[in-house]
Amino acid sequence: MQTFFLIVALFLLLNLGAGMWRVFRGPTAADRMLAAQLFGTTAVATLLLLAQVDGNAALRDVALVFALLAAVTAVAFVRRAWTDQEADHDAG
Amino acid sequence: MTLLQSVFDALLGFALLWLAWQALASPDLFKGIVLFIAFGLLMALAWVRLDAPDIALAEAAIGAGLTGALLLAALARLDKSSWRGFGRTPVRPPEGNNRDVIHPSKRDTKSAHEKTRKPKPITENGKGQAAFCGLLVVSLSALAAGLGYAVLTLPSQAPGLSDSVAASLEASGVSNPVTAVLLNFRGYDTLLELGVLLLALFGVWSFGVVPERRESSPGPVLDRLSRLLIPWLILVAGYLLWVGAHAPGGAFQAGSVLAAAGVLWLLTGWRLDTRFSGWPLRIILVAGLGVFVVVAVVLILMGGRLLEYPPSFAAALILLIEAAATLSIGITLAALFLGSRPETGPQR
Amino acid sequence: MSDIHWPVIVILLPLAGGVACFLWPRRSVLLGLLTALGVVACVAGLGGQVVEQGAQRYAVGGWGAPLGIDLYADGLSLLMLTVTAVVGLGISVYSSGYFERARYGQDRARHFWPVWLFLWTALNALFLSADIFNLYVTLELLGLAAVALVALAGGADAVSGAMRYLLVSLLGSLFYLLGVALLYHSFGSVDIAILAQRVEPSPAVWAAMGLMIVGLLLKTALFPLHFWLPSVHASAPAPVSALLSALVVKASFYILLRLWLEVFPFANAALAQLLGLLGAAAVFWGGFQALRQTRLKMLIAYSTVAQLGYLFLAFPLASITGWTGALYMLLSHAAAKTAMFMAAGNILYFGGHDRIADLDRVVQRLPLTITAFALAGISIMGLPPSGGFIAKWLLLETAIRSAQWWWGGVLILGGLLSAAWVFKVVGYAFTRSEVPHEARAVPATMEWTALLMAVLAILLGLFAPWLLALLEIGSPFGRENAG
Amino acid sequence: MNPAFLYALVGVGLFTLGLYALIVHAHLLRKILAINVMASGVFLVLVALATRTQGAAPDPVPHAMVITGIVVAVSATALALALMLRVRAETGRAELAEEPLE
Amino acid sequence: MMPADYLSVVLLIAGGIFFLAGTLGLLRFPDVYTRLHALTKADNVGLGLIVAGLALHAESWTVVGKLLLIWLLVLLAGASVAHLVAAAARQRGIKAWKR
Repeated sequence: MQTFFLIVALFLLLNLGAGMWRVFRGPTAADRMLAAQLFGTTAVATLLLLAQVDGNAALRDVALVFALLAAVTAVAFVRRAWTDQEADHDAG
Repeated sequence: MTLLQSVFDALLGFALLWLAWQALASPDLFKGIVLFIAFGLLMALAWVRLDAPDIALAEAAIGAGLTGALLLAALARLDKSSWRGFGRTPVRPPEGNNRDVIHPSKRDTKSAHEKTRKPKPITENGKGQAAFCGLLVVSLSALAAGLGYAVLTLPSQAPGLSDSVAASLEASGVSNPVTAVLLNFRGYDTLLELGVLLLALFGVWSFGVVPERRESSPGPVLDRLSRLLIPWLILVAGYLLWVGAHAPGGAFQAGSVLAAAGVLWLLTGWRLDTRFSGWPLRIILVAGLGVFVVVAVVLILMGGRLLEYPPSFAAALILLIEAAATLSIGITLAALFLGSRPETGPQR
Repeated sequence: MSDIHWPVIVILLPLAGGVACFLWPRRSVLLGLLTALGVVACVAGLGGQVVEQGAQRYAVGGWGAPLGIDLYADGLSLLMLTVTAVVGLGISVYSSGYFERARYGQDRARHFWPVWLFLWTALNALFLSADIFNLYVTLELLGLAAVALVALAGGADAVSGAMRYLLVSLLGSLFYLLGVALLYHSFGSVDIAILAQRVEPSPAVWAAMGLMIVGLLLKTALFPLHFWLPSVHASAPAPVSALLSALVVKASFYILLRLWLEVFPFANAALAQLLGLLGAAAVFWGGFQALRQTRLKMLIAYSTVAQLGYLFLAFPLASITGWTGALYMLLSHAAAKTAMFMAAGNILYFGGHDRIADLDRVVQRLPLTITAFALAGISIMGLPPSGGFIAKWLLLETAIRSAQWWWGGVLILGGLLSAAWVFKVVGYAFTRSEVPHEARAVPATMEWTALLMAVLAILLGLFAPWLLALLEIGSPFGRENAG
Repeated sequence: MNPAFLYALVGVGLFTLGLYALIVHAHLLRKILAINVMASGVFLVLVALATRTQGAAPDPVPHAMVITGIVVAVSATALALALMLRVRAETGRAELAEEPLE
Repeated sequence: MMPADYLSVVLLIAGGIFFLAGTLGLLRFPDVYTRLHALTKADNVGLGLIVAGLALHAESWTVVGKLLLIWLLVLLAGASVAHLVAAAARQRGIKAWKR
């Protein structure tokens, strides 16, 4: 069973690698940020799986902090970085 | 199982290097920052794989969270032309050798994260530039190879301090060895480190007061989100502080989660009432360091050494120091995010 | 008296003072000056303790190395603390005049004091630490404080300089920290004394040595890693320039010296010769560039590059007298350079510029300041009876005794270069120029502190036997046959 | 291969990568990112090597050092970013001028 | 294996598939609004399934509670952030994709 958890975790990590493409590609800043959001959720899932693999309950706390902090970064993005002036890096 | 773990490790290691490279080489700064945030996420996973959950917590909160928010806010400000030339009049430069200050009006108005060309190497002329880069790559490869060799030749038995820590853990007042090292065995480092954090704030504040940022109205969704999320952030901060005594967690992790609550609050447009941005704010900012120093002095007056906690009080003293430190770290980091000294009310 | 925890008080007092200045900004000048006096008294207390009881080791938290952190005070650290205390007091007094009424508004003075007292904390903690990781934390505290102080000047030059300085400082610290990591994982301790017992050459130790030396040299600004120093030291506010040149660059040199003597005793002669050569190159390059400068503060900054070079001449000489000479150089340079930057600050304050060619008979208006500059120049040139003379004499003696006379040649040529620029500046101070001065009155405290520091640099030559005896406490350079 | 050494090597790689970027790139924000990557590399070496004894619990001392280091790094980053904005405000560019090569 | 194990395997695999779907959506969909859809729906359900799969193995009810809490927080954050990004994108005049 532990092996299976690890396989799922590995699968998620690969998945994350695929999502990286969207960060590179853009085209808008929001796309990149969304991809980063996906990373956050994937990391949460991976951590929960690893918590079960290693039998280490503390990893769930790490996942909890991740879940909370990902939202803060995203809000920082919407409120600060993605305001009206810098349309230029939406192009490509 | 072990094979799978090795694959996982190798994949993670490769992803870390690749992400770091892409984050640094990307011509678009915003993209670089997003990649850097992703890099922080993966670092946290690496800490988990290295059996360091305490660091993973700190990295999740600081590396992937707060640093990202700081970078995004700074990037946004790089573009704000309104921000320029704040604080003082450049009419008369304060030092004689600053004659050629460029006046605000003459500054070029190019946006900061226009595709900043290709990564721009130091030397300008093409040939010298290529030679320089080539030489640099060669010498840095040599450096990496040398360091790698040095690392690999280390004995495979680590001569660390695990045993001494385990032997003294009983007397330290906490049962999480990392907290014991941070707050007791090497508590002096932590004392100075709180000084570093406070000093960073002194520095940022000394750069001048930035005109208040007009925060647009948060709108119902953000409002609701922050109302729901902030209590949880504060609760989790308290939980991490409490749990730090016997499990991964502690003042830094708790402080950074608290800071995240502050950052979210600031992002919704909330500002500290000017009545509180003078003395009350300052008191909270120095509370962590202050309590630490006061405890140290009291213990010395009672006949002990610097930060020598009597074992029977150790747990309580550590919790006291950590609680104050959490508060200070949280508020200091949030203040650093704000980026400049909040304007105080009518001068006292 | 003997059971007072002086080492701790010396660290905690300026820290508490800094916090107090932050809490009561309106009283910051008073609080700052009181703290400065208190620190000087406490360093004296610590000095008494060390003289009476020999080198002190203090286990923070009562754990003791390797688990805990140890503080260690011997003659070498005491001397560094004393220099810091004396220069620090001078700078505090000077700054109370400089920041208060100068173009720096009330606001700037408020920011100066907490950061300066934190910087002082960092210096004291650094000189007392016996733990290489703790040294990393103090280095960062020192670096960030120094950067914040440089940026206080405002203006494009100072802010760019501060940024460059921050990057260099962080880079140096990271090199150092990687070295710490390798040493810890080789020997299981970060305590200098324990490392000294356990250390034996291995690839990891060589790598650590390389990383730490490069990182610290970068912070000490040894030629050719000096590229960042002149613009930073020249663009900072004058008292800050003084303390950067006099104290901050010396702190990383101090760590380098400790590591070299205790942790890396097997470092081979070739490396020592290399450091000596770089030192010699720094002496010539710095002296030559100083001569070419048109701005007074820039000139003094380049002279710091040169003077730092002398410190490294002791590495190939590697004897107790040689080390003592280098330390004495450090000491007298600290006093003389403080005086010089203060004098430059006075001239700037008075005339609104520091162009050497337009000094316009400033000697008539600021006689004390020009006297201070000239006296400090005597020490920098190494003429008797100044502290600089004693230092050069000790180095020269070692060079001749160890049959490496060419290092002596470097000393003499370097002295001539210094003489050339000192006379150039003093000469212009007597000459009439086209551009008139703005002529603002310079507060008396500023002129007098500059003069006092310069006189101190001269008097150091007379105190030599006493200071040299102090330096031998705990024999930081090993016993006589160890060289 | 022992994962400890794998991660330590990744740390060395990050350190040199960061160093390269720090030297080559002119934009200050990139330099700040580069310093952070370098710091991550150093931290990785510090912690990875602590787990290299097979089967033993990792050494907590480097863990504490790295937590200290992370807080120092975030302080320095915050200061650097604020300073970068000042440089931009004073000179109009978020880059440092070329050092005059004399 | 126990019956609960089979169930948990099924849940975890389903979760993995949803994550994959989310990623594919992120990669393949034509504009930011549709990608938002793909992402938030898929990864929240994906995480939910994985949480459910793991909850079957949880050693205590507190662990189940914590798992649920994490999922709810991600759900909340994900939904709000999606809304904010979409609103910001519309405000900035990014055109929605039309066939």
